[in-house]
Amino acid sequence: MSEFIQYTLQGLAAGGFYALSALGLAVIFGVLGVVNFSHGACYMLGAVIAAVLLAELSLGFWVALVVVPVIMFGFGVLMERLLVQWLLALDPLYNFLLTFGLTLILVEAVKLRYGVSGLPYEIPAGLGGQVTVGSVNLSVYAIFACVFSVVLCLAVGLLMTRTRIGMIVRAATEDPGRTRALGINVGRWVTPVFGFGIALAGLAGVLAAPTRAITAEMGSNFIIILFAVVVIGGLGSILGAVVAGFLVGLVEAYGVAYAPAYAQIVIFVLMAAVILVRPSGLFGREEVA
Amino acid sequence: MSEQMTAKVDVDLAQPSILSRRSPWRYLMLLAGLAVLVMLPYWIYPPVAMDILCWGLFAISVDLLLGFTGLLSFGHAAFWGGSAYCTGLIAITWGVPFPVAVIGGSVFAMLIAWPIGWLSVRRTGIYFAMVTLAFAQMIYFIANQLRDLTGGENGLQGIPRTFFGIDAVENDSFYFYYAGAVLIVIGIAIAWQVVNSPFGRVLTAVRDNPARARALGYDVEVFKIKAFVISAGLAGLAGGVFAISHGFASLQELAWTTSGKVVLITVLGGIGTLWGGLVGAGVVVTLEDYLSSSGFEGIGLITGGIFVVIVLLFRHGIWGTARNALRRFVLDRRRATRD
Amino acid sequence: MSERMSERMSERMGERTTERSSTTTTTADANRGPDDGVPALLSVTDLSAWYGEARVLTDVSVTVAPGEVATLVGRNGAGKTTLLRSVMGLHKQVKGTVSLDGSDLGRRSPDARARAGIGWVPDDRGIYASLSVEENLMLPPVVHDSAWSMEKVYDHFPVLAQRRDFPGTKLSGGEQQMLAMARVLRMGSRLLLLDEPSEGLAPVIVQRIGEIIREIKAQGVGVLLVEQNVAFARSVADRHYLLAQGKVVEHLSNDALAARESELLTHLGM
Amino acid sequence: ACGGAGGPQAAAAGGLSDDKVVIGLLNDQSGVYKDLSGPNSKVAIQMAIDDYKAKYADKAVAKDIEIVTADHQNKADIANSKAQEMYDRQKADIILDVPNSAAALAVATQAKNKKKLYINIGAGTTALTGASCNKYTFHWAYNTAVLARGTAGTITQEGGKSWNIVYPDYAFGQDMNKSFSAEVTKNGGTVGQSIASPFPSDNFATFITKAGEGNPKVIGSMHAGGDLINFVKQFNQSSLKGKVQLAVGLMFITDIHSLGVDQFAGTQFTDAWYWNFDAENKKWADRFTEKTNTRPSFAHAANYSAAMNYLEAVQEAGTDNADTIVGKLEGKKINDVFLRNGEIRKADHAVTHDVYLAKVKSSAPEEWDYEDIEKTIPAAEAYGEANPACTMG
Amino acid sequence: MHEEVPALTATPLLETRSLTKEFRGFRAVSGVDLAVERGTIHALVGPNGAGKTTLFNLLTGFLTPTSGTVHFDGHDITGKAPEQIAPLGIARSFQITSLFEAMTLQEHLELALASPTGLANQWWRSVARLSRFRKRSLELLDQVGLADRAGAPASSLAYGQKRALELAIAMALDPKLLLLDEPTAGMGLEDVDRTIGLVKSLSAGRTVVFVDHNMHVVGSLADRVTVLQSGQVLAEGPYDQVRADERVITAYLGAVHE
Ligand SMILES: Nc1ncnc2c1ncn2[C@@H]1O[C@H](COP(=O)(O)OP(=O)(O)OP(=O)(O)O)[C@@H](O)[C@H]1O
Ligand SMILES: Nc1ncnc2c1ncn2[C@@H]1O[C@H](COP(=O)(O)OP(=O)(O)OP(=O)(O)O)[C@@H](O)[C@H]1O
Ligand SMILES: [Mg+2]
Ligand SMILES: [Mg+2]
Repeated sequence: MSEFIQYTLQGLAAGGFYALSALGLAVIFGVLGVVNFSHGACYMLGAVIAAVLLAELSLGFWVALVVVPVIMFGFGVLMERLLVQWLLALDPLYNFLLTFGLTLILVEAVKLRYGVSGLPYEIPAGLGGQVTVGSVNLSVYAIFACVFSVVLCLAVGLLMTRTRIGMIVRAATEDPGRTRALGINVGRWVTPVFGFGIALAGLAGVLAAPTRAITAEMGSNFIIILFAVVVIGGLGSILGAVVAGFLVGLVEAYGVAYAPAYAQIVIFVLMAAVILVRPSGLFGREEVA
Repeated sequence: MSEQMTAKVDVDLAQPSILSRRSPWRYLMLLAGLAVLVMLPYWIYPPVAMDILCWGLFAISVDLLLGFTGLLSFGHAAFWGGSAYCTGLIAITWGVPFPVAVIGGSVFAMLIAWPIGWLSVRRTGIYFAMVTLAFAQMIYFIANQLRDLTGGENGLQGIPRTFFGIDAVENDSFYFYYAGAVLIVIGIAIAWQVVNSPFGRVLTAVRDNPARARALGYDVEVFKIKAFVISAGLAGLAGGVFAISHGFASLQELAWTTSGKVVLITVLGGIGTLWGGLVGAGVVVTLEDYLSSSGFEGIGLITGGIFVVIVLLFRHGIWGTARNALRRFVLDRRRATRD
Repeated sequence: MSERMSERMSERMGERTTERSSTTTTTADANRGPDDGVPALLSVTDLSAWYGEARVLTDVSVTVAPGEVATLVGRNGAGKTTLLRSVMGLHKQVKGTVSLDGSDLGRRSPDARARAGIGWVPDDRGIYASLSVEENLMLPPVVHDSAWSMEKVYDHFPVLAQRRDFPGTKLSGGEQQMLAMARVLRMGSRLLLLDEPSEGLAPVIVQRIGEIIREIKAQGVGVLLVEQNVAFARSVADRHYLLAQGKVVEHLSNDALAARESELLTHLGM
Repeated sequence: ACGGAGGPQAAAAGGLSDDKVVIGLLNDQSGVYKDLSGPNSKVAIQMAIDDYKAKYADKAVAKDIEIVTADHQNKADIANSKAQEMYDRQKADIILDVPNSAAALAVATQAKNKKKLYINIGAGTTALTGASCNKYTFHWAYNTAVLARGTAGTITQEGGKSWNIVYPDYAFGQDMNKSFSAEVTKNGGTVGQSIASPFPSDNFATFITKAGEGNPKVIGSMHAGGDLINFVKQFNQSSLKGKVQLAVGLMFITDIHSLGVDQFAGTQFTDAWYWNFDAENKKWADRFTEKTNTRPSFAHAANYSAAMNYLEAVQEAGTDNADTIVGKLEGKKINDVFLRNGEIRKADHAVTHDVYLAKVKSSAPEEWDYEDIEKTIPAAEAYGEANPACTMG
Repeated sequence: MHEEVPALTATPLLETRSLTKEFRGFRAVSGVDLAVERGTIHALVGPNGAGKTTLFNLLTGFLTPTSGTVHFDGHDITGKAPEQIAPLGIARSFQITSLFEAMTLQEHLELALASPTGLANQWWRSVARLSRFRKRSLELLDQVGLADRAGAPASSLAYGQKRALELAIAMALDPKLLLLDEPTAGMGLEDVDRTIGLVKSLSAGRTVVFVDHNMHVVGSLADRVTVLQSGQVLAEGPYDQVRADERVITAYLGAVHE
């Protein structure tokens, strides 16, 4: 029994992290209708920038937690202004392809600059060590990352559903011309939201830095899992991304515990099952015909 | 942001062909294409030339879905790679002539495509892309698990190139090219026929407005599944020839990067152009070949850069852009002569 | 059929040039146009528009004064929608000037125009599928105090209140039309461009829309109305521009329209 | 066929084909193995050429030596085409390196078909000297069996009797798991559990918990590259850190470099070569560092060694004919900067040599100085018997 | 499920029994019993949101009823998919224009005409086979006044022209039952009159159900009128009777309408 609790807690801890990582993807899709393939690359950039800040400017984890999202926000703004915006009115496939190309570029650029073997990063002081209750124990950092993620997800969820921002940007992506004709300066809203989604990816990267290998490729497979998460949750649904994040975390942990080699395939089986029963995901809106 | 919005993959199929069916131009172009096909291994190292054809057909199979049915499959590696393994296993186990093995592989690809298609066509657009990607990942993991059969990450090595004991084809990649090219050309012909059939017309209708197509009495899902399976069969044909050409099949064939690469080729050639796939493959494969011995380390910068530029600036791809330019030219000429 | 139509049209236009003075007279008394010293709210001067190489508007001039309703009438494909889109700044292949309150709008973006006080109800309604009814209503910014409050909107269109949480495009066709109309009233624009607002509406609702137009007109809002429903157009409008083949071929007061209705109906196929 | 269709050109029994020796370097110059071998291997091979020329000067048989390189991007199909192209078109007499086992095996098939030499350095698969071995293929640096004998054997002998193993679920991981388990048992230890983990993976928390069950003395991680780093980072954050010894299957100095010594401190693993092992290595490493600004990995030294010995064989044979060279190489005993007590085993073409049990230092006196060599494992012990699966087909 | 009732001329062509559709607890169509006799033109009117389009969607399979049944020509078609229903002989036009934007008008009609022939499944046949429908499609386009645009893509049509094309497509299917959702919305008077004539002429030997808010159209066409309100049948009968009905006037027509 205590083992089961242990696995559950680990699953939840991982789930929180998945939720946060998928959140930016969901925000950008939910609001702009863009499936950002480069989300994994942006996550990687977040971690790499954190590592570089530490190595070259001795700026630690807590600083990175603030600085990296700001940098990535800027990066997202550039990305939207220079590239993504031209394709917003077209089929989402075009932005999917664009960001796929961008992923190749980002990964290669990081490889060229920082090599392929990865960069070192330490667990921040104060977050090392373990919490042990009875026979169950969890690393302090995992708990921190999970709580941090959940709080952030809640905040973002409120921001997107309880304020005008989400509404305006959704309208703008559905039909930019017409939305302008309603007196809304589309550019002023879409860009920051895109930047925000990218900043979230960067933040997830910083959070991952102390526990994961920081390499140019770290996002390449991760993005596939995140896709599974958002498809399960329902593309574009923030609540869906969060719930599915936890679900995937748990399924993975139990998978590891009871059928180790199949842990990863289990996620995709879960996804197939969800699509079969609810084609638009757990919390997805029906597809707009 | 553009004002005239069409939320559809913007292919310009609707334009009535300026080259009428019986136009001598048509035959001339077909002839030119054939000549290039025959001359290719003289200009390019034969195994690389074979790669171009394989990737070309693979891209055409993707275009059949993307350009003509409006479905972006981001998991086509499953069919290319699935067939590569199956072809290899048939060739190794039974030592049959390679075209038989390739056709076996292609049939296998269609068999796995059927359930995947059945599940995936419930979604469209970007959802479809992600769902197919996920299924392809599943196939990847399965192939990795079945290492007794597939050789795991060592790959399935030593696939023979049996061909009725004709030594030149079996051992010389120059002659093998021609034997393989026949299979590829058959695949291309099938794709062309599908697009230029009443069936193909319905696919376009389904792409543009599924609800409308249903009201006309067309079962949209069935059409999509059929298109998906045909496309998988063609991808399988290409993958099978590829495996025979290289003499092995590796997990790389099933990886999502392979799916990405073929979409790159399709987009580069031009979505909805069909022939564009071959042109795109020519560019990408030769570029990759050239870059890998150029000592340049940032191959991803180049391929990624091409992707970005094409998607942003030349949405009709190489073939589409050239065709539109030609069209404009011909129309201008006509107008000039009329005035 | 349309070829025959166009022949007839050019004949008519030949006649018109000779008859011109009489029309202007009928117009002048019904119209407090710029000539009379009252500044026009909207004035479109010599506007031409193209789609690619096809010219769909030719030197169109139209004015709307505050508190006045002018209609654009004409057959399908005459270019009415294109004119509204050009005024809104959404159609860009244009030549000629559009000015609001005497100042040239030039190349200003649609959102700037909207904030300057132009409201638009598109012919296909333009309801957002990804927004709920209420969000559709809340979306545009308020540009003037005369903007309708949510209460007032729900009061006039109770069915929208009932469906406020529905996705916008799940409404019935007519309800979407109401929503589009209500949405633009939420802005408090000084000039409304209405593209067939009565289309698909039940007669009761058409009457209500008419009342609303008269109400806002009384508040000094100018309206440029595209209408196929002549009876309705007559019931709300002061003046009418007849558009055929992208040209203004007639400019009539409301009474003149009534007087010549049967003639115009047969000739112009309104 | 004017299209450069291959076909064995009969190289003159004496003298050089095309009057020059062409060495093909086919490896990963942009992906995960870039730092481990990558472009810097060309520098190492050039060093070998320079040394060869310096040594024989006018008497050198190969006066004109050329290096051609290609990046296989870790894709077997590209490796395959490039290998053919190197042999056929670029007239390569030998191909070196080729990390990534699928690529390595594909090139072995080409070497066999084209009857040209191939010395693999970077790949670990035992198939190269087993089922897939052939007359023209040699395996120079290490293989997975060697790693097991080195690490598992030594640690068990030294008292780490109870093990739990976590391995990535693909062929390499499976091989590693099998050889490690066998080695532990052979030395009187027990393996409590072998846990497969998906590949690739970045969340190992639950695996680590599972691996800690039953209180083993040693946890063996059979992961490589990014997965290994993930595993170690997460191990260090778990409650097992400090209680259980961590042994890893395959680790490169570049991994330590990327993660930092403190994360790996105390971890034991088998290394095929270490630059700061003795004065000779250090001297060679200094030369290398002068040209590249980085310290050499075992792969760089092995590439040097392989190229050097190939050229020596050419010198000795007076020709670059592959069959002659194979004859010269087979059974040759070698001692150089890379190979200590080295022998090119005739039976399976494994190049056997001493390997080392290394332990990661707790702090690095200088950059790249990360390893304490705890023990030299003699060639015979490390390589064991020739692989019976090899038939030299 | 498939109860094959022999087609008796006495039975209505289309019959619904307590047909109901709920959206999130909201009843858009509520217990509608509708019978459409063969060879008649039947109008469906009612305030906006009364459930007319929803009813059409239920009849053509675009929506599945929450409860109730639909019988058409002896078949129980309740809950069948659009592509199963269309071949039985029901064609519809859409209230909100729904075309293949990139295709030419000609191609639209060819597709519609090819639908019952099964030609579309034949991927091994040349697309040129569709040209056998050319003559007929030009005829149809001519009927709606679009013959000169036959080669133009649908996207280049003005709104009213698109509506006319919708009509031509519905006619191309040569259905037993034609459902027209606001066929004259957005049309000028002349076009409205032409459309009235058109619908009259093609209603020979056919049954038509249409929705329209234009009382002129309803008056000139309909043999029978059903008035819906809030998803329920408010009144039914001949035009004159219905338009005199007090309830209809308050709920729908408003102040006396010309
Ligand atoms: N996107 C387009 N591309 C090409 N031509 C177009 C386009 N949109 C409209 N047209 C053409 O421009 C002309 C004017 O169209 P417009 O939509 O302004 O007419 P309208 O008067 O509003 O007609 P309706 O009453 O049918 O709405 C028509 O002939 C139409 O075919
Ligand atoms: N898919 C749906 N989801 C939720 N509500 C819907 C849906 N479709 C229709 N409705 C609601 O059902 C009611 C009936 O809609 P319907 O489209 O049938 O009306 P209608 O009678 O055709 O009106 P109109 O004359 O305005 O076209 C409307 O109030 C609408 O909001
Ligand atoms: Mg219009
Ligand atoms: Mg309706």
